[in-house]
Order: sequence, then C-alpha cells, then structure tokens
Amino acid sequence: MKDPIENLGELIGWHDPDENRRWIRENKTRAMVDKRTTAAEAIRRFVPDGSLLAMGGFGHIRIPMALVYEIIRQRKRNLTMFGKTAVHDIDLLIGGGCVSRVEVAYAFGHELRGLSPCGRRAVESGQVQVTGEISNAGYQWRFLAAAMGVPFMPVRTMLGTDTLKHSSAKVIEDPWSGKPIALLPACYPDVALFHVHRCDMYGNAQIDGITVEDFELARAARRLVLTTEEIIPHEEIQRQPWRTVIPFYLVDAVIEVPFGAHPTEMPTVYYFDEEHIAHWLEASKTPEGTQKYFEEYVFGVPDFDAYLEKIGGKRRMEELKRIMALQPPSTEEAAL
Amino acid sequence: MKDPIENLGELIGWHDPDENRRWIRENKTRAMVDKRTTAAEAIRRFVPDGSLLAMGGFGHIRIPMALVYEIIRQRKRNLTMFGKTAVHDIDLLIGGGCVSRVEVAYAFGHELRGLSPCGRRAVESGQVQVTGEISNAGYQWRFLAAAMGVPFMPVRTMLGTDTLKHSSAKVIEDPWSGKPIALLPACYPDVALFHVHRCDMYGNAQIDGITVEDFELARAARRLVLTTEEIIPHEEIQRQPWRTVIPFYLVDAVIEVPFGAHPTEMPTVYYFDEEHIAHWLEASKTPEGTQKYFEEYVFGVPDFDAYLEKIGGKRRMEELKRIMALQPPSTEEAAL
Amino acid sequence: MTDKPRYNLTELLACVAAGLLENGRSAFVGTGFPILAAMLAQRTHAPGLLIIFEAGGIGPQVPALPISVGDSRTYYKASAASSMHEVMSASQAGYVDYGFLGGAAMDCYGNVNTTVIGEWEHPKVRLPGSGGANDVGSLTWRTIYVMRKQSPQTFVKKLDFLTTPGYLTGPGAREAAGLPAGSGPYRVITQLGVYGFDEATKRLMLLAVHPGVSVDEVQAASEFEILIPERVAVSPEPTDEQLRILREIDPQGLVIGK
Amino acid sequence: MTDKPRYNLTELLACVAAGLLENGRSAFVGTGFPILAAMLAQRTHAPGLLIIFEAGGIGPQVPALPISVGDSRTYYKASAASSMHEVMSASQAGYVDYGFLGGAAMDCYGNVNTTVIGEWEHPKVRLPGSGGANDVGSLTWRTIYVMRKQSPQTFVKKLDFLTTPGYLTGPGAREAAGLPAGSGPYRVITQLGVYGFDEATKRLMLLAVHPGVSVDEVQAASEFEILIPERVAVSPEPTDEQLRILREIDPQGLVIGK
Repeated sequence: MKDPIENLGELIGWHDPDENRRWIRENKTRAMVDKRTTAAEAIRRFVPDGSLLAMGGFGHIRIPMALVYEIIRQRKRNLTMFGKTAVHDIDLLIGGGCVSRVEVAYAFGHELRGLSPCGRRAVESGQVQVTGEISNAGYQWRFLAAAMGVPFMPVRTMLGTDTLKHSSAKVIEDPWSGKPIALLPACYPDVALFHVHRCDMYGNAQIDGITVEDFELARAARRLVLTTEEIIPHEEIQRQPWRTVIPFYLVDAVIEVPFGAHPTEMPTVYYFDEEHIAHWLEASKTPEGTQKYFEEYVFGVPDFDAYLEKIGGKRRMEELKRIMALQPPSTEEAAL
Repeated sequence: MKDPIENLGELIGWHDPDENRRWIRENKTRAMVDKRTTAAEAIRRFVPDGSLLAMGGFGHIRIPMALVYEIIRQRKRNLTMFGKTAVHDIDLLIGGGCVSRVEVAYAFGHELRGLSPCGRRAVESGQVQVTGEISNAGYQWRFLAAAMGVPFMPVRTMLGTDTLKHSSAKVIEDPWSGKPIALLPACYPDVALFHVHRCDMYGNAQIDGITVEDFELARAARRLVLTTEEIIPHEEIQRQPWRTVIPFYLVDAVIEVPFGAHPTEMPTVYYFDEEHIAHWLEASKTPEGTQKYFEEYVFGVPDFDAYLEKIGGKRRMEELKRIMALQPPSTEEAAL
Repeated sequence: MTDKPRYNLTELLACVAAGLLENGRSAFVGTGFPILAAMLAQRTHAPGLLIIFEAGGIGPQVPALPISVGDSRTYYKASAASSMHEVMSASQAGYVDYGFLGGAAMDCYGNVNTTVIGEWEHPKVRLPGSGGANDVGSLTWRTIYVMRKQSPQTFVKKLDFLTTPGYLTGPGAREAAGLPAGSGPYRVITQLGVYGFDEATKRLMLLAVHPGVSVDEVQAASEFEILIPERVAVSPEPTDEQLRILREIDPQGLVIGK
Repeated sequence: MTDKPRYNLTELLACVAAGLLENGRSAFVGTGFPILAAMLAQRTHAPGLLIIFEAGGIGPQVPALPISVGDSRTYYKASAASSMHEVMSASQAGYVDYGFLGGAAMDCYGNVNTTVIGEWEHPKVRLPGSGGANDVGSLTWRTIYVMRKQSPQTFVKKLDFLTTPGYLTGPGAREAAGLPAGSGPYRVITQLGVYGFDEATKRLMLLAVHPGVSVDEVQAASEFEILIPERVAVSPEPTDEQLRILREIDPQGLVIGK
C-alpha cells in the first residue's frame, strides 16, 4: 500500500498549508483593535454568498442564533455548511434558502427531538446537495489539522465503512506499525460563527462548560465572528489569562448579544426553549409553515432584540434561566 | 518519494497504538478511587530502574522537585529521560547517577543562567548517552500523537536539518500537496511526574498559568504521578469542571506537597529561588561539590519537609511568594 | 379491565443494558435510553462506572435526564467539562470501554446504517448520518446496540449504506481495515432479545430472549440468518428495586414513558 | 579619566533589533535580549506588536524582565496563558511574523548550530540542542538572529551540526525540504553590523555596519565570504529617548549591564 487509497467525497475547505499561511499573513491583523460591530454588519462583511460556513457550539448548544437569523434576513445564498452535528442552525438556514451544499457528520435531525422536516425535504428533493460524509470526531480532527497548519491528521476512525468511502480521507500504511491509517485533510472554513459567554472588545473570549470542537474550529476558520452574552473589560481577561479559549488575533468581529443563543442552550446561563424549538419543528413541516415562521421571527422583526420580545421577552428568558439552574418556576409564573 | 525517508535517531517511547490501547485497558482503572500516597511510595512503585521518564512543567517552571529528590534518594538507575527543555530536574538526576540516556530537545543548559556543568560533564565523558535530537514543538507533538492514540503526528518543523537526521522522524510526501512532510512517532513515557496547583484525591487537577506541554504529556504517559500544592475537595472540582486540565482516570498517585516545586517557580504562587539554583550551579562544577550538595539536601534529610527547613523554611518561601507577587521584601526581612 | 403490567419494554431493556456494564469501567453514553441504563448501573452493581459524553462531559452527577449530548446536564458536577478532542482522543487511546449506539438497520456482522435509505446519491430517506456513531463504533472497546424495532427491514442482508463499522465482512476484517484491534460490537439488544457475536464467524448470535419471546419469533424478525446456539437464556425480569430506581432517575417518564 | 560612553553595545543592538519589528505584527521572543528589544519596539514605533513566548504566554504586559520563557512574567496581564501546542500551532499556521534566535555558529545561508561542537557521537562541547529554536526557525515568517560574538569561529564555512534551518543549501532548498514557503532568516545582528540575505543566492549579505566599524573588520570576522553590496549603511545611534526607555524596562541592568 505505497499509494494512498483515495475516497469519493468532494474535498471541501482544504487549502495547501503554504497558501493558507500566506492568507493568514496578509489578512489577519495581530494588533489589538476594537472589533465591536453589529450582527448586520458582521454578516454583510464576513459571510458573502457562496461561503463555506461552520458554527461553534454543538447541536442545540451555544449556537449563534442571532447570526443565523441575520443570515436569513440578509437572504444569503449558496452557502456550503459543515454539518458538524448541525441541527437547529442548518435546519433554519436550509429553510431560509441560504444553504445549498452540506458535508455531513450529523444533519437533518434534531437528536432526541426527531428528524428535521425542512432539512430532509431539501436533501431528498435535491435542493440541497450532500458533498460527502464524515464523523463528528472526523470534523474535530480536520479542524485540528487546520489549526496546526498541517495538511492532514491521522485517525483510526471511519476505516472500513461507506462513511469513509464517501469522505475526502485517504488511507495510507502507517510507516511504523505497517497498519492502514486514515488521513483526514485539514478543513479551513471561510468563516465560523460563535456565541461565547464573555469576551473583551478585542475578541479574547472565555467559554464556560464544554468547548466541544470550538477550540480547534476557532483556529481553523479564516474568519471568526463572535457574538457574546457580555463584553467585559480587557482587565478581566488579564486577571486569569488561562481562561482565554480564543485569543483576540483569531477574531474578526465582536457583537454583544445577550441571550444570543436562544432558542438553544447557553450552558450555565439559560436552557433550551423547548416550546420554541417545537414550534419550529411543527411549522417547518410544510414550506408554507416555514415561510410563515420566517415572516414572523426573522423578516417581521428588525433585529434580535425585537425577536426576543416576540418570543416572550425578559420573562421568558428568566424562566429559561431558572430551568438551567434546576429551580422551579417563579410563583408569579406558576400563578399565570 | 513513495517510501518514507527514515532518520538515524533511536526510536524511544513508541508503542504500536493497539499494544498501548491494550495496556491502557488492562492497567488504568476508570474508577474514582483515593490515590493519595507518599512521594517515597509513588517513586518506589511507579519509577522502576530503567524507566522512560518525562517531567511536567518546563525548564525551571512547575517542576516536581520533591519527586526528583526522592528519585535521587532512592538511587534509581538507568533512567532514560525525555529532554523536553529539561533543565534543573535532569541536571540533578544526572548528578545523582540516575539518568543514563536522554533524548534532547533542550538539556545540559539552564537557559539564561548558563550551561550545566554537571550535565555537560556527563555527556561529554560518555557517562550519559544522547539517543537522538528533537525540538520542543517536536516533543509536544510526539506527546499529542500518543494522547490521541495515533502512531504519528505530521509536522512542518525540523525538516532539512541535522536535528531531523538525528531524530526518529520519517519524511513522506503529503498526498494532497505533494510536498514533503515530517511524521513524528508518538511518544509514550513510562511515567510522567507533575506538580500542579490543586487536585482532588482522585487526581482531577487544575493548573493556573500556561500548561506548556502538560495537557498532552499527561495523556501520553502510561503512569502519571501528581504532587500538588493542595488537595482540594472533589466538590471544588465539580463547581467548575471546565478548569480540570487532567481528569482523574489518567492519574496513578496523588501527593500533597506544599512548595513542592522549590527551587523552581510555581506560577502565581512562588518565584524561582535564584540563590538556591545558583548554589547548585556552583556546587555542581565538580563531582565532589555535587556529592556534597546531595549529602546536604537529599541524603541528609529524610523528606521534602526537612529539605524545606534546610533551605530557609517558611520565611524563605514567604519571600519567594512576595517576589512572585511583585512586592518588596517584608520590613522584617529588609531589616535582616 | 386489565392490570397495568409491572414493567414496560423500555424498563426491561434498560435493566438488560445496565447489566452489561462493569464496575470500574467507562462508557460513552448518549441521551435518552443509554444514559438511563448507565445511571441504573451506577446505582446498582456499578457505582464506579465512568460516564462520558462525546461532546466533552466526563463523570457527571446527572441531575435530570439531558436532552442533548452537549446539554450542560452532561457535565453537571462532573470531574471534567472538556471537549470532543479530549474524549474522542481518550477513546482512540483505549480509555473508553463501552459505547451505546442505535441504528436504522444492521447486518449480520453488526454493521449499521444511519445515513440513507435508498441510494446515497438519490436518497429515499435521508437520515442524519454518522454523527459520533462511527467514532464510537470504531474506537471504543465494546459497542452495545439498542434497536427497539427488530424486523426483516432493520435486520437486513445488505445495508444501503455502512455508516458505522461492526465486524465489516467477518473475522479479521476490522483489523485489516486499520480499526483498533480487539474492538467491535459486543451486544445487540432488541425488543425480542439479546445478541452477541460468534467468536469464529463474527456473525450475530442469539444469547437470550426476553420473557415470553420465542426463538422462532427472533428468526422471523430478521432478513439474515441469526445463529442460534444450543442454549438460549431468558432475560431476567426487572426487580422491584431496579424499577424503583429507574422511576427515580426518570420521574417524568421522558424515556421510560408515562 | 574618560567619559562614560552614552550607550553600550547591548543598547545599540536592542535599538537596531527593535527597529526591525513592525507594528501590528507578532513576534516569538525569548528571555534576555529579545524581550528587551520587543518591549522597546512596543514603547516606540510598534505599540501594536504582539509578543508571544514559546511556552504559551500571549500578549503579556511584562512587569519585569522574565528569566525563563515559561516564567509567569511571560503571561502577566496577558491576553492568554495558553500552551506550547497553542503557540507552536499558531506559528505553523502562519500567525507568527518574527522570531528571535541566537546561536553558537552560523554558516553563509543562515543555518545555525546550537547542538554540539565536534562530532555528534563524541562531542567536544555538548550544547543544549534545539529547544524551540528549530521550531521558531522553521515556522515563523522571519527569523532575526542576534550573535554578539561574530568571528571566524562563529561565522563558519561548515557547521558541526545544523540544528536550525536557515536557507539550507541555497535558493529553494527550504521549500524542497518541506519547510513553509516564503519563511526563513531575515536579519542577523552582530557586534559589528546588520546582515540580510541576498535574494538571488540566499547568502549572507552586509546591510549596515555599526558606528565606527569598517567593512574590512566585518569580513575579517568571518570564515566564509560575506556579500558586500555597493552601498552599506551605518546603524543609527540610539536616541536619548530610546536609551531612557531601555533603562526603564531594565532598571537593574540585568540585560543591558550596569
């Protein structure tokens, strides 16, 4: 097995490491500059039509929903999405007509909540094309390779399966053990969108709870847009610099959006809004319902604040905070 | 370039990933059990003669000195050491006759403080053998491969140099770019010794400040012994589980040793003891001086507490804490 | 008017699954049924079972059943809230003993499809894909499958798509493909019984039927031939103690039903 | 009785080195001279220079000169206190613009030895080895060398050991070896002058002599031939402002001397 065995999946997101180094050198500033902006401006600037897009968080956890809604509002088109357990985000973006291609580790489903009517309709009708298959750890390690600036990462997963066959991996012989090993190509999304617990105006960011794939993805993406529950003074970052998960030079834009992950979970802060997720799953059963949902929650509101008012405002968010904290509903709410 | 180009360094610390998986399965418990013990017992059990040994920390930072002294006290022999910027630790261990082989990223020097008289004498006389060369990042990534359970890590460093030629790396053609790339073999030390800021009795450990290579090394080593400034209740770990750098199942022994890094630095807690380091550098200029140093500070004291008394006890440690905190000496000391 | 039965199918399967987990070992669990089974094991014979979630939660004291594998309840009072890199690497390195998976269809070697029904290029039904399943099935020592709808449509001769590796084409095939030696599917639990894999052929083999199920029913609910050994056990019924604990873990009946 | 000179060699070299660093760029610095030069650059023309230490400190407000590259002062009030994996990966990915290195000996292509004097198998003098030097010299865009003892023993025709890559054997050799394209040694600062590398041959070329140094002295202090262009500049003397800042950064004279 001297020649690598190639597989059939389309290679997306890979760059020659030298080419990407040059891009990083020319396009990413190392200066600490104020990167605060608005969701509308960040999406306009960093998510052109046709982008290769990845989201921070995982499934229904810590998803940058304010940015997802803004992409739909700006009617972005022909995005390719990395389906790294992409659930609510990709479902809405497909429903909004923004996504035309997806590489799939996990998509078109809502975990325990069932399959995605909207995403499935799109992929089964051919409206959305699947470029290839991969696994969750496979993505994780494609991002790791990119974060490290190497062309590939050796892994022992996916071997022997159709998942591998429909991936962009190659298989070589490990020159030490003589055993076959899969090489996954580095993956550099054009842009990644994150929602974090707190960061300073330069982008130095802290995340509470699991980081899932975010450490590596933040370093793999060419552009990185952060929404944050809170912008904190740089001095807070300096006090415990070992809490910084994302250093500022990776970050292109910072937007303060309290409750910016709604209806997904913000770990330790607020829980899933199951009612709203269920509402989407019901509405998205038909194209008409999908359209109506967007009219109400995206096109019908100027921004995320107005959306929050619509879904129940401060009272609803306080309720989701209490569920997160494993507390009973307030007496006031219980009385309603 | 279909066949990998092999280099001349001796391959040490590598295992076939399947063989190491089997070892992990059979030898590492996943149960949360009380792992508290003494330095003497941990070294007796986990550092047999001939072990492949690596230290946590870096240079003169966060070095598990209580364990280093204990290795010398127990007159361990024929250890092979991973010289991952090994400075004070390896110098003493060579002086103590414990180390006979070393793979070198950085050794035989004390950074700004100059070269190591003791280490250089040993290597130039042939008493200590260099098995091969590597770089700091090279070690980092050898440990990363082991931590990930893969046989090698691709890297773009060391290429074209004698450092590579005297390493255990191989060079292949990247199957995507067609460019040469170095593969570093995974490195699994038999045992790694760490000093951490705090951990619980099961081994769940937190580190303040930079982790240097410790995240990966902790996961690469087959056995992991922790000394800690403080043993904390498990509840403290549970309160912020994202602060856990080392989860318990990696850990084989836990020993509470306040000031256990002296005379090296414990970040945020106490600074280098420059006087003591200078004393060693002076003493170790001759074999006689080296022996005298060990008689006084290792063989002449029963344990680390007695050593601490000898180097100035609580007053000296308070002074080193003040230097760390960038405070002037206390008026009491200033008056001395 | 009939009496309410003492236990339902989910409760039975949870007790069977829990019984497979050893004390002092570790398990990758997902949301729903697997976490229920793992928590039952912890509260009975395996208090030292280490629960790990693929998104990074390690050793939580789960306060309420989590909805997603990244849910903050998966690292509530945990030993570590880490990352996918951390736990997948630990699994690849050999630290994870058991993994729980489900699937839309399985073949006689324990290979599983969760990607498409029909052709990959033109799917009749598009399923979510591997997610972490391929990783769990590739990297943990022993994979336990739970498939509640065993039938000739789910136990199939040929998979439309091989998402997650079982024993691939038989003995030695996993190792030949480069998968970790000595790993693979361990048990399959369905609504009818419990299966293992024959050492010599790596084919699915019946180990036990659930109370009231016949061997004929088992074979009838499969397109491929299931190996039937001489002696087939019967799954033990849940004890009252087990049922009490299950209802403590899931008081709202989210998984076990109401 | 002579007047004390206005500045010493270290101060001159620090000013020369600082002048090479651009605002809005990043630099791997070590302890001692490099951090002094980088801090001077930050306090003069390059306030937006990002300082990174190879052990993990990113963007510190260094309160006092650190003694070791892992010293807690290397991440005092930093943007991040990370790991070697983090910063070395960032460098490999192209985020680190400058790196400072020293060396025991250099050849005409900027290759450097810090491993052994004599044969590797039987060293006359064993030096510490690469440490992070090979990584910095391989992965950063532009490496700056500071060698205070230029002589025919340190500027040599043939290295005893090639620890850290310069341009290897000449044009295209780095890329042919697999090193990152477009990277390599940028400047060499010695007690005599400042050197760059000729674009066509990748050989060491004199750019400037320090005040009072002649071109002949430069060539005499090298075993290999140094390329001498038509026009050779003279390094500017430190300004009073630069000297004031240097003494603020190093009030005890740890690096600049007393």
